[in-house]
Amino acid sequence: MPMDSNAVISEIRKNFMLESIKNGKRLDGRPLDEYREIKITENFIPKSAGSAMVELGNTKVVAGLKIEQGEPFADTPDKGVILLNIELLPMAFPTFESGPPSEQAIEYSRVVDRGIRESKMIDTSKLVIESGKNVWMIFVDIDVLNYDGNIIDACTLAAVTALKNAVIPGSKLGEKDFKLPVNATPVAVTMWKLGDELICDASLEEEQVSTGRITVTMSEDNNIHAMQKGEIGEFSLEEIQKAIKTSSNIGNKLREKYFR
Amino acid sequence: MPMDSNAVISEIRKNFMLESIKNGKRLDGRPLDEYREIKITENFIPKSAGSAMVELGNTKVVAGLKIEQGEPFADTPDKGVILLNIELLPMAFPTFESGPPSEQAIEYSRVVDRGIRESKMIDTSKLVIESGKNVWMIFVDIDVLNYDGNIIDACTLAAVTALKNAVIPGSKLGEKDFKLPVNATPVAVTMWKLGDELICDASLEEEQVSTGRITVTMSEDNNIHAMQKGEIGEFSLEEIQKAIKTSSNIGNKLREKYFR
Amino acid sequence: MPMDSNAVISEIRKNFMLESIKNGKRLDGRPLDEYREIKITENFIPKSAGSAMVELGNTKVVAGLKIEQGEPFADTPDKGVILLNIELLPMAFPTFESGPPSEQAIEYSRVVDRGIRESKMIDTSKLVIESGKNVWMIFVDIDVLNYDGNIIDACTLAAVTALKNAVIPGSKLGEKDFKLPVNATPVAVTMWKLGDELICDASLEEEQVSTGRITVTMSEDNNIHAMQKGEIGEFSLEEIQKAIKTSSNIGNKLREKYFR
Amino acid sequence: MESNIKLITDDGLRLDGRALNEMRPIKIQTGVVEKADGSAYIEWGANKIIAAVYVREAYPKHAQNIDRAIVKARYNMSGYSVEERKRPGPDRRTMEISKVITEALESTIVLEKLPRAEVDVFIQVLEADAGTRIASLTTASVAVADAGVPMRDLVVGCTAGKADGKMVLDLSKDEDNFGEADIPMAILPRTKKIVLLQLDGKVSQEEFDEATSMMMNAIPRISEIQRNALMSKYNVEEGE
Amino acid sequence: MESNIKLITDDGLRLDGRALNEMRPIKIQTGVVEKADGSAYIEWGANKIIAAVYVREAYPKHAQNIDRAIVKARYNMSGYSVEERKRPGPDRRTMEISKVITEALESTIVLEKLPRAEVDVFIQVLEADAGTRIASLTTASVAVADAGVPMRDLVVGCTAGKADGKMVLDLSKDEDNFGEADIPMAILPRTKKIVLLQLDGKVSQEEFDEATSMMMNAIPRISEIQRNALMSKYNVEEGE
Amino acid sequence: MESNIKLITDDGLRLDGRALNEMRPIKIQTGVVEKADGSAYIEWGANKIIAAVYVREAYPKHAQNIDRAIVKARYNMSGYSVEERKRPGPDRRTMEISKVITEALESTIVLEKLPRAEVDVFIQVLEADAGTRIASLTTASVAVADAGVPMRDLVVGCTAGKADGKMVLDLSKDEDNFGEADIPMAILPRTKKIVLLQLDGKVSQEEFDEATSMMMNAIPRISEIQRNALMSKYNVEEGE
Repeated sequence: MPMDSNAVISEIRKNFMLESIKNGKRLDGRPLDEYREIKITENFIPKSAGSAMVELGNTKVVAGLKIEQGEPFADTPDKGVILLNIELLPMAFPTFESGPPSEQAIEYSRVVDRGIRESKMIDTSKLVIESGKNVWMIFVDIDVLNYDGNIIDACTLAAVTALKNAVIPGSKLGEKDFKLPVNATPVAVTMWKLGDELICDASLEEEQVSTGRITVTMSEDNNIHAMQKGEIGEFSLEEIQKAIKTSSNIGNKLREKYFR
Repeated sequence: MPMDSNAVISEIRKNFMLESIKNGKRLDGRPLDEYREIKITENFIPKSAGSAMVELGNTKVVAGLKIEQGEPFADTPDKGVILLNIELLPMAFPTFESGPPSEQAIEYSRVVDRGIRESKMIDTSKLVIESGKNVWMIFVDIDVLNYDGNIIDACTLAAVTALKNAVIPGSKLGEKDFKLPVNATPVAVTMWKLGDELICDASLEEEQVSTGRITVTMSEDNNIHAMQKGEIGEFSLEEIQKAIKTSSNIGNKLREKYFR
Repeated sequence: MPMDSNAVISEIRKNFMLESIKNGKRLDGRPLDEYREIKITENFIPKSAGSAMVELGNTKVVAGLKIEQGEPFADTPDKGVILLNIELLPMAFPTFESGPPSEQAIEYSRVVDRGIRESKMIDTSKLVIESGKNVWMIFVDIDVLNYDGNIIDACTLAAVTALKNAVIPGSKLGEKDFKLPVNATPVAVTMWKLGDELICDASLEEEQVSTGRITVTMSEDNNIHAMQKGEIGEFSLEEIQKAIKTSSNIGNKLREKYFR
Repeated sequence: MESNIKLITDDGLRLDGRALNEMRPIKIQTGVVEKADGSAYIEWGANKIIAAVYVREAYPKHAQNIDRAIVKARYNMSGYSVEERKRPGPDRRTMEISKVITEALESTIVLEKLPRAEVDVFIQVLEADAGTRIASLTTASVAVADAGVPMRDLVVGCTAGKADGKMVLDLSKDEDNFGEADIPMAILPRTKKIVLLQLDGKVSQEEFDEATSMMMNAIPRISEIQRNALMSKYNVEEGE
Repeated sequence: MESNIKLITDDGLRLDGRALNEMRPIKIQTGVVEKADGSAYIEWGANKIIAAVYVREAYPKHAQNIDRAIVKARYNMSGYSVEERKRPGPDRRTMEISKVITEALESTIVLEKLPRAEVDVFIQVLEADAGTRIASLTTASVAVADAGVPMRDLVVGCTAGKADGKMVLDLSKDEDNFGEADIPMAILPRTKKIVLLQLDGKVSQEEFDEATSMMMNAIPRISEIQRNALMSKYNVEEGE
Repeated sequence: MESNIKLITDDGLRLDGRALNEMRPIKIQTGVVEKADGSAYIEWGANKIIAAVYVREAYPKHAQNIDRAIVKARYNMSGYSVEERKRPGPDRRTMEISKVITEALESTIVLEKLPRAEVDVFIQVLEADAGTRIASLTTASVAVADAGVPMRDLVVGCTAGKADGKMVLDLSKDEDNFGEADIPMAILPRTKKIVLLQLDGKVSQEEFDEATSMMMNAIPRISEIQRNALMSKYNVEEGE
């Protein structure tokens, strides 16, 4: 969660926010588990192998794929490689800096990556050109252009959309181009604790007031594939169980709406 | 242009300098388009494959070449490789720092490199040992030992001299050593705007007073092969056209004097 | 020698220390050339190819080996490779920082490495799998966990112990595992100048008061294989000659006690 | 730059059907990065570039100029923006571009109006298709204006070059790769002063004059698109 | 995570002979790094990890929080600690682990009691054998207490996971590599609040509940080992 | 260091024709870097090395020593200075050399005379041909003097070593590569105190004594060359 001393929320507004949430309603009028307007622009970058721009309210991210040939990892000679990287661009927020990825960017990348990897969305064994020597490498680069909260969910939506559209350039090998083989549709749902409540799709100012973040990524098999408690703060086991149920419900809704 | 608060030019001296230049004469007595004494020491580094020390007044640079075998770039399998790098050594000026090259050093490197590359001075297609696999790589390293202005012209002179003397170590392949094939002699001429005038071969204090820098690199074909407007400041189209003519004239003179 | 403004020794204690040493006795009661209690725990890291924890009083270091296959250096195609690296972990002392190795860590690494290399302790010509292509590479990583002086001697002891126990995993090539061939037992003895005296195995506070450090590494052939004068300070030739004699004596004793 | 590929067809048109002095379509939109003080997005042909501006007190204090603003533009490319995946972070080419863009902006911002300030201009190339540096500068200058930074004029960028021996306006990717020269230039339309100029390739003095006159002719149109982008924002705001 | 290897034998035991809900042996010792303000060493199965804590004024001054402490845990692996030699320095995995360990410790340290301070926690994994992050956190929390830093409770870490379709406690290296899920968790025993939780693999909601209940049962034993380590130090000190 | 190559000919001379205790020619010149406070250039055999010194207030302020100067020597090699092209920037070898040169200079500079100051010594090896570290130190110490920094004495460096079983003075490149030992040393001629000493290879105590006595004999000559370089500058200046 980015810190910006100029943008710190006043105590009055913070209390007002918590009071409102206690009564089941957020400052922008949303119920606790409702997402902001979601806008997905598929194939936003025509030259990439697959891409999407995702807007969650003012949060704006772009995912783009490049697919190249390369050597597999030594311990998985019969699997293609997926490399996912989130850049929190310095344009996205006043305190984000240029340079190598921050701990925050790395954590976000790894959580998004785990959801996609562990749900077995992509069958990487179908990305082998020559065992142990040459495989398709999928670079999933995700840029955060404007930061207004809930980056993990936005980036997962963008990456999953881009992967679903992706085309492997088989023609470079004298074969046919083919669609990336997709087996599952993971959806990450992140919740924040504000007072005693859990809310979904926090805006930046809600993130700044929250005391704990929990992400649960599930796929249509209704299994949990990734979880991550983030930020300072603590959860009871009951809260975690509630978060899992919420993730299951919302994941089903989003999958229905955006990935049919 | 290096900034040094201790060395900032007083307003009085600055006005005196501008007044003098308005009258066609510089503080050291030179006319506007005249270079300081140029001293070129060829083969300054006998162990290198080609080298030169160039002194432009107090500005002092050394260019040295190493020629090694290596892989060509994937998109030019039938061409050798020239890699040119300028180091603004921390010894050369009080505010220069150790570490990776500054933006200034990179800009200078790239301008010098473009003049040499685009004039087709070196026929890199003659540097191929085995197509796509093994070519001669020419490392042109240029060290700035003392910074007293006009680095681009000094470095171009040094690099061109070193390349003209260069010997390819064919004997390492059981063949004969041979001179690097040279087809052109690019000369960079950089001009600075002081008041409404353009001057050549600025000293450091002239650089510090100037409002704009323009480099024009031409070869004996009288074509322009590289241009670079640098630093804050603006030029009219007429000033640019004048700069091109000056570069053509001075380039011919320098070529006549140093590269016959 | 690490500097810590909070831990700087008071003038009174410093003078007391120097006075005591002048009289042949140190603040902890040791004679000038006596080591603190040495504790060597062999095979401290069972999963490594060889390891040792060495404690010199409160100074605590761990050396561990990894042995992998790799390419030899171009200029020594018929030799295996030994790479030795000391990490002054930030936990070991208040002013040690995370990040790339400091000048101090690099100097220590290189001095320990030279003693081992130049004594020809390891016959690297026996580590070749395929000439010019594949050799055994021995990574000797040494971590300093607590810094209480005399790191070079402690690290040399740890590295030498770990190498003496090391097993080359020949079984990975379908052959037998075999002990690393060892031909010598180098011992580094470092001395510090305090007043006009030389002392061995300085504690941290003795290091902080000293005016010069000299390391002499010898093996059972009674030849000198590495020397290093370190830190600001100066020695007379007589002091150096005395240091060599001390190193020879102590080296023999330590070799007798720990490496028979 | 090699000219093995035919870039001008027999009827005198370019491979993408444009006339020699025809620009690609340009679209600019402001206010696209909500957290920033100013921002603009440009589509110039297939180029897609976003620029965002933050105006703040320079930090640390000793880096401040007490009498004027510091400007820092950073040109950055997304991993997916070019043919081969671009590794994150600056390289020598992007550092040079950042420098010339910074200097062009510095030449038009009224630096004395913002003592002690730093104007940070972040440029992200999402999709690259020839001419990104001048498209970046064109949109960055709109973003700087959108942030309310005082400027003497908006900077307008443009390229010309040589393809199959002919001078052409606004190089395409193929013309950039296989043509004989590339001349990016940026000017302040009001005074026609040049604040960015680079050249690489091979052009005679006459060809250079032809190239600059082509660009000078194109500049008013680009300038108008910039102004409309800034205006439309104010119109909308007034309408609310 | 692939399940090609049989991880549970026919008599319902694991490859190392443990029952499904059986922990590996754990030993903790304090005061192992003399220069540090606090330290602790843990052997958890074959894991060997050392943690040392320095409490100091945060530096530089503008990085201080005037009303509370900053906590920075750094998880680092020795070159010889894993199968293939680990290059020195942080990588993406260790940076993520450092972050979640830092946040777990921040959740229990009474930050307001140490305004302007920085609590630096250095963790060195000397030998790694599955579960290093929770073993690190468990020993780091003892080291923080050893340094006299005020805490609401000691953090206790633990893992559970899925192997051959069964939920198992405290994953072994093989179960970590070839099992179907890995769930590291850390709690404050007094309130049973969760301060670290990660999961990767595939588990149903019921399996998740089984895993957390296994871990909740194991926590008091680990907590006792932590307390004994801290006590024994004081006993010795009293005896001196 | 391997001794497969014959380094001493049958008539007892070395491959380059020198006697066992013969130095290569040395030339030193001051005032070669105009912008620096002091500078010197040395040609020692085929070695070509330049050193420049800046004396300034240490920065940032908290890095200052209130009672004495900080000295920082940086030994750097040009890309073309050695057989295989040297990549720019420090490596482990150059960092160690920078450290021992810094410490040797610190041992002779009267640090207390320059409180709060930093003495930056930049050394650039333009051409390397064995013995660069002691040639660097020898010329750096002249550059420091040229900058007017108070010194107790000029440092003089020298090497000796073992080749074909014989002790030789001032190793050549071949003797350095294929000889049996290398002993760089630097002293303050006035007191004969040693401020730099390294050794690698294999030498007995007697051989070590022979090496150091060879070097001690050579030192006055080098010292004189240093002094002449500094003098000639003043002579010229006076003459102007």
